[in-house]
Parts: sequence; structure tokens; C-alpha cells
Amino acid sequence: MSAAQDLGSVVTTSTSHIDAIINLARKSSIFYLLFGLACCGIELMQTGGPRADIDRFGSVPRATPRQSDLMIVAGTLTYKMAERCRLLYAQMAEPKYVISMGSCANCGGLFQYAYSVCKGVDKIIPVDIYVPGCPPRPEALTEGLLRIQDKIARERWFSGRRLVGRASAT
Amino acid sequence: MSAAATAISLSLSTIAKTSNPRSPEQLVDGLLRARGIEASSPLSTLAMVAALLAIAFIVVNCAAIAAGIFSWLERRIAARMQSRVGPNRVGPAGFFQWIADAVKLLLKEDLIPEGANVHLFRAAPYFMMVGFACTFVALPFSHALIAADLGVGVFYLLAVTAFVVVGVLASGWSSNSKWSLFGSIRSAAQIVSYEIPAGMALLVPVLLAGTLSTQGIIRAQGGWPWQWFVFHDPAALAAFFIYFISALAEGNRAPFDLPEAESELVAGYNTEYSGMRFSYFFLVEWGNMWVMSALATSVFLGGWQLPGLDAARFDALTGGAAIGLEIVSLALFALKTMSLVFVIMWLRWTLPRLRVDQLMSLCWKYLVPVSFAGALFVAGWMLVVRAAPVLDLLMRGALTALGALVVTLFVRRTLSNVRDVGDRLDVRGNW
Amino acid sequence: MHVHLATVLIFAAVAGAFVFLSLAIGKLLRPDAPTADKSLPYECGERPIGPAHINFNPRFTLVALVFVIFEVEIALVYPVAAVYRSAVESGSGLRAFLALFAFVAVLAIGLAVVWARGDLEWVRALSKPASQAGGEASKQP
Amino acid sequence: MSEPTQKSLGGWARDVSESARSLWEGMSVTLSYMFKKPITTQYPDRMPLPVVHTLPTRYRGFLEVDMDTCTACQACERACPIDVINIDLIRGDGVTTPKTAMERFDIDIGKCMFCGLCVEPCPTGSIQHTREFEGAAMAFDNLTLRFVPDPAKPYPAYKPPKGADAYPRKPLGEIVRKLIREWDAPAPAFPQRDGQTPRPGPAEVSHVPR
Repeated sequence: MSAAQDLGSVVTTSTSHIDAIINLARKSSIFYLLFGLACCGIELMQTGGPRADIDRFGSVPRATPRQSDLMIVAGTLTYKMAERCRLLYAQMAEPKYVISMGSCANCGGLFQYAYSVCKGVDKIIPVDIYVPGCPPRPEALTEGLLRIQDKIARERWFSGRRLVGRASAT
Repeated sequence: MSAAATAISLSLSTIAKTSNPRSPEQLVDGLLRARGIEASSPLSTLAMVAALLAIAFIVVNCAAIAAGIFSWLERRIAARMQSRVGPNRVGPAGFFQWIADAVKLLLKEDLIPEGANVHLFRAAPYFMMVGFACTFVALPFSHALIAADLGVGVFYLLAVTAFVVVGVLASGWSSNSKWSLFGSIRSAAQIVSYEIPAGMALLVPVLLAGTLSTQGIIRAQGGWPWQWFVFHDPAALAAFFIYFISALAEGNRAPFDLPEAESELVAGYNTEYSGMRFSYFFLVEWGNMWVMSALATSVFLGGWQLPGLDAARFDALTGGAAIGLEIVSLALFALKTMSLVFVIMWLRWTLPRLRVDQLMSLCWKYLVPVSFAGALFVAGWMLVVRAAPVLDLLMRGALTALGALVVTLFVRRTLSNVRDVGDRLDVRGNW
Repeated sequence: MHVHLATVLIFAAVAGAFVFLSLAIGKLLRPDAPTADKSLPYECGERPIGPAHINFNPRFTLVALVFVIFEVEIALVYPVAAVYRSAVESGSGLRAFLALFAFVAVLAIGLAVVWARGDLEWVRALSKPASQAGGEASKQP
Repeated sequence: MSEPTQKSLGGWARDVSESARSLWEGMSVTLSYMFKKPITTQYPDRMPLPVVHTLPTRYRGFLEVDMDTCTACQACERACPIDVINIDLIRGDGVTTPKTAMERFDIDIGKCMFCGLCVEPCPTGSIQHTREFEGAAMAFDNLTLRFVPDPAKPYPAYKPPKGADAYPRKPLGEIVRKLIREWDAPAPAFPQRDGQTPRPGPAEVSHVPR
């Protein structure tokens, strides 16, 4: 094995260690954007409330998309709201994730045949985790958050996830 | 290596010998004199600047870390008060939550909205942090630990805490967002209004101590509660509460958190900030809790004064006793300050937010007139006390007893609140 | 005293360096993917209408003006307060008290005037005379 | 400070005393909560009981079909108001192949509204609500429960014995749990991102453009 290969493997292992540490920090601090649209919004509030308490995992609600990492689309997405949903998603700072919560957000649910309802959030924005339920229990949403945490923990910050370009200024 | 060892041993022996290096300049002077260097030489200036840089570095970093720990503490305390658990996954009892948040925010994209005043937008966090860090110059930590015992201490603190409002205004104005604009003008009006009761309330300890220096005000008090300025007379007690309320308002803490009211103004003046730049606003908010509590502790609650140990006798101590008692005084000061920080958090999760008109009328119609009357009352009381010194002791004793009574009644009320719903005290369950 | 000023400046410089360094480290690490929608000002998912620097309630300006007057007065009281104790101890306490009283009285009269004119009422129609203050005006800031 | 427009000195003093009293009560209440045990159930790992065991007795979780007792009557498919259930039948000769077999029995729990209308008409109790609710998936297609895993191997319909009033059934939840565990297999990345590829399977509704 050559010295260069040695160095390469050292660099790879050390960056993967750094990745692990960074991802541990990132997944423990997921601030979510409140986007309650319908009855699922009530369960979303429950999930932040005392009984389910999503704050245990370091997740707190933020009202502005600039400071949130996760958008929880909770409820029936109408076409009118879909535009806003897309804009809000666009305004979130990278890295960002989306949970589609409940049947209506997944595919339109029982309002699927309604003329005004968007047939799934994934028609508008990329969705990371789909949580089934109508509405899902707080625990089911918590499980969705844990799945997002798994996803973050598997990301490679230094090679894969790192996005194009550099920040413009300090 | 050995040079460093000798330097350390020399400095330790100098600390022990000079017995009362009450500020870094005295310490550096003493060190230089011990090595036979004149105080006026350029080397001395250089050493002074290096020492101050080191101190500033340590203090600013400690302040940032303290702010981070407060954020964790506040989330835990808020959670307990809402019958929740709070962050408990990162480290023991979730203690490293603030590090996770910091790393996350560091790696978050930094956005500057379109049409924003870019230079002002970038400058706002600097204003906040500079205004925040500069307060630590005149804030004492213990008997000897103070960066610079300014002769205008309290006045300087009043001036420099108002620096934060520049940052708030700049961030709100430059963001090119309506939410931010509303948040920042609300914040400006609020901070500016509450400067007046705060200034008049801080006049009371200045009157009583006859000096503006924070260390001087602490030295004018004593270690026992009845020697504190807060129990000096009823007007001083009122001044303490007025200062505390005004400091809450100046620090944008609940129930005066209108500038960043999440339920009405999204995130107020920092709506458009993301990532690291946003974190400074919160760092300053949490750090300011320490600043306001430490100032209230210094001027009203006896600061680092140890019960039964006169400040003059403290100065005269040398050697291990001095260092040991120094640490005790530091711990005492930190304890008093932390309990005030706890009260601030506790208030936040108890009281609902005020409306703008209520906020203004509370300031101008309640706090300002009382603080004016209080300052005059204290001045008059000092004349009365000079004529009849026994009244002083009576008043202090009566107020301290009243304070103890109120605390006892409050504890009893709280215990009965726990019992009345058929619950019992359980601090350790469900972490 | 110059050492004290230097301390303040050095603290300010270190705080500035703290912000600058952490932002610089972040710049090396953080992603940067600006898009047209992302840089729009946030207005709850709507596209912004009109400029952000809109007219706001003029009461904020009035409060600022009142503040300036009061704050200057308070700044002038502080030196008197700082020497008050020594004056009391040297026996000339009553004179010092009268001086302090004069200062605070000016402040109190100012407050009384502002209060009587109704300038402390936040909820007030600006066009109406002070006697009809309160009531139907907008509560919005 | 309830009404900031108190005119008299008495009203002013009343405001102050009311504030003090409400602070006294309020702060004592919050402090008492601080020293009580939180009611939080620490969901995934730090619970005395799994959530499934703490649910109400008639909790309606994901639907489950025991194919061994399914008569292929399609009553559930007809009962479903939003076309969550899709059953495809094939007819055989009854000698070499079963007379009726199910090529497909899909339940789209990503769309299901857990109303329970399908459970009621089922003659053998084959379709039931379980108590499972944890089914977060990385792709929408994974949310379709396929009770006939392989269309090439159709499932023969169950013929209930004459006069029977009880039918053998697997323990509730076992089948669904197995299916959900299969979801953890890596999913394709955002398959519907462009909105072009139609979803296969039961979510395909002919009269609604998707």
C-alpha cells in the first residue's frame, strides 16, 4: 500500500469521523417550521406539547423559514396554498428537509377528488419522509422525525451533501 | 519550559505578595515591578495590552459559553414548568444541546434578502456583540476579578447596554422586511422608554454609596442581607424591582418580548437572519440575562460581599486565605446572579406578553413616577438617618424581616399548590 | 484612566473579532445555494407587495423625543447623586437635597406636562384634542 | 395593569396591587409545576410500556388483511369511500387452478382515513384495524401495503365452512408489522419529484388526472 493510499484512507476515515460528529450535532437540533394547514396541525401542536414533547430531541418550532431546518406540512394542501408552500420551502435556508404529515399531505387523502386540493405535497416540493395517518398520532410524527434524524446521520457533509459554491461573505 | 514555570511561580508569588491586585493593571504593574521594569516603559504598555487582550478573549468566550448554557438551562426549566422534559438526548440531561445548536447554525446557509441594505445587515450582529461584550468591562465577578473598575461604572453600563438597540434597529431596518421593521421600531421604543426608570432606579444605589464605580457600590454594602441596599429603605426596595423590570424590558425578555413576538411578528427584527448571524442575536439575548442580573446583584444585593468579612479586612488578607476567599466570593456572586437569572426565566414562562400600549403605560405612568419619588425619598431618608442613626437599623431590620416573611409565605403557597392537585414534589422523575 | 478606555476598546475589538472569526469559519463550511425565490423577503409565503419601509405609527417618534429630553436630564442628575453622600456626611446635606430636588422636580414637571397633554396615551387619535384622548384609535403599532 | 387608562390615584394603586397579586399566584403555580413530575411519555425508548399497549381498546390503526380467511368478496373495496383498497381477481377453472384467486390486494395507507367502513361488511373478519401506527416511509409508494406479495402467485379465495360463525385468524398486527419492516428497504430517491411518472398500483385512479 502506497503512502498516498495511506494518506487517502486516513483522510477518508477522519472526514467520516468529522461527518459523524457534525451529523450528531445537526440531527439533534432540527428546528421545524410550523405549517399546520388542517386537522393535522392540531396533532402537530400536540407533538410539541407536554405529552409527546418533541423538544426532547432538540426540535423547537420557529416561525420563520430562514431559521428552520424541517418543514412539517401538516394537513390538506389546497392549490391556493400550494404556491405559498413552494415559496416557503424555497425561502428555507439549506440544508432543509420536509415531512409530509397525514393522508392529505401525502396524496390528497379523502379530499383527493376535490377540484381544489393538491394531490400530494410531493407534487410541489421534494418530500423526505411520509407519515401515514389521518391524522397521525404525535408518536407517529415523532417517529417521522427520528427517520429524518437517521437520514441526516447518514449524510456525508464533506463529500456528498456539501452544496455548490461558497457563501458570499462574512 | 522552565522560563514559563518561573513566570508562573513568579506571578503566583506576586499575587500572594501584593495581596490586593484589585484589577488587571495592578496585577501587571506588580508583575513588572517584581521583574524590575518601570511602569512607564513601552514594554509595560505592551504587557498591559497583551494582558487585556487575554482577559478580553477569556471573558468574551466565557460570556458566549455562558449564554449557550443558559439556552439549555432555559429550555430545561421551561420544559419542567410546562410539565415537559425538555432536551435530554445530547449528553447528560441534554447538556450539550447548545453545542449541537451552535454547530447546526454554523453549517446553515447564510441568507441576505433581496433589497436589503447589505452593509447594515452584516454590521448588525457586530453591534449587538460589541455592546454585549463591552458591558463585561465594568461588571465585577468577585472581590478582585474585574476587567477595569471604571470610575463611571454604573453610568458606563447604562450607556453601553443601550448600544444593543443600535444593532436591533440596524437589523430591522436593513432587512427589507415588514416584520423586521415592526420588530425593530417596537424594540427601539421599548428599550428607549425603559432607560428612564432604569436610570432613575440605579440612581438610588449611587446616592447611597456616593460613587458610580460598581466595586465602590459593592464595598458600600455588606455581606448580610440587612446590609444590602435592597433592604435599605422602602424606596430602595422599589428601585430594585423597577430596575429589574426595566432590565427585562431592555433585554427584550418576556413579558416584554414584543420585538421578537413569535405569535405576532414571526421572529421580529431577526426574521430575515439565518444561520450563524441569527445565533448572535440569541446569544446576546441570553448573555444579557447574566449582565442584567450581575448588575442588579452588584448594586442592590451586596455583590460578592461575604457575610461577616469586611471589605477592608478582605483587602488586607494575603496568601492562600486571600485566594480561597476570592473563590468563595466568586461563587457567592455567581450564586446570587444565577438565582436572578432563574427568576428571569421563571417570569418568562409565567407571564403573557404585554400589549404595546400596556407596555408604554407601565413604563411612563407607573415606573417613571415611582422611580422619581423613590430617588427623592432615598435622598431625604439619608438626611433623616444622619439625624437619627437608629432609624437606619430599625428600617433595615424591618425590611429584611419582611423579605424573609414574603419568601416563607411564597414557599408555603407553592407547596400547597403542589399538594392541592394531589401531586407531590418530584424533581428527579422522568429526566 | 487611559488604561480603562483601552480596556473598553480591546473588549470591543475582541467581540468584533469573535463575530468575524466564527462567520469566517462558517463561510468555509456552510452551503450556499441562493435562488430568486430564496432571496425574496419573508412575508408568510406571499410575494411582497410594496416597499418594506412603510409608514409606521408616529407615536414611536414621540416616545423617542420624550426619551431624549428625559435621558439628558437624568445624565445630569448622576454627578449630583455621586457627590450627595459626601455632602450629607459633611453636614451640607440639606443644600444638596434641594439641588437634587430641583433636578428631579424639573423631570417630574416635565412628566406631568406630557401626561396631562395626553402624549403618554398610546391609543389616541392624533388629530383630536388631548381631552378626547383614548378610545377608538387603532391599537396597531 | 389591566386597564391602562385609570384616571384616579385609587385606580392606579389598585392596578399595582392587582399586578402584585397576580404575579404572586402565577409564579407560585409555575414554580409548583417545576417541582412536579412531567407527564411526558418519552416515546421511542424510555417508556415503561410500548405505546401499542397504552392505546384505547378500539384504536383504529393501519388496516390488515389475513389473506387466509379472505373470501375475495370485494365488500371492503366497495365500502371504501375513497378507493383505498384495490383488489384484482382472476377466475380459474376450479380444477387445476382455484375458481377465484386474488392477483392483487393493496391497501394504500398513505391515503386511508381510518374510518373503519371496510371492516364492517367483511363476512369473515379478515380485514381489521390493527393497533399499529408507526409507518413513516421515505417514498410514497412504500406506504401501499401489498397483501399479495407476488402477482404471479395469486392467492386463492377462502371458502368458509357451512354454518361456521368463527374463523381462524392470525394475531392482529403481525402481518402489518412484517410488511412495514419491509419498508425500511432503501427507497428510490423522490420518485415523483418531476410529477411525470405516474404512481403504479392502487393509487392510480382512472378518472382523476394525477
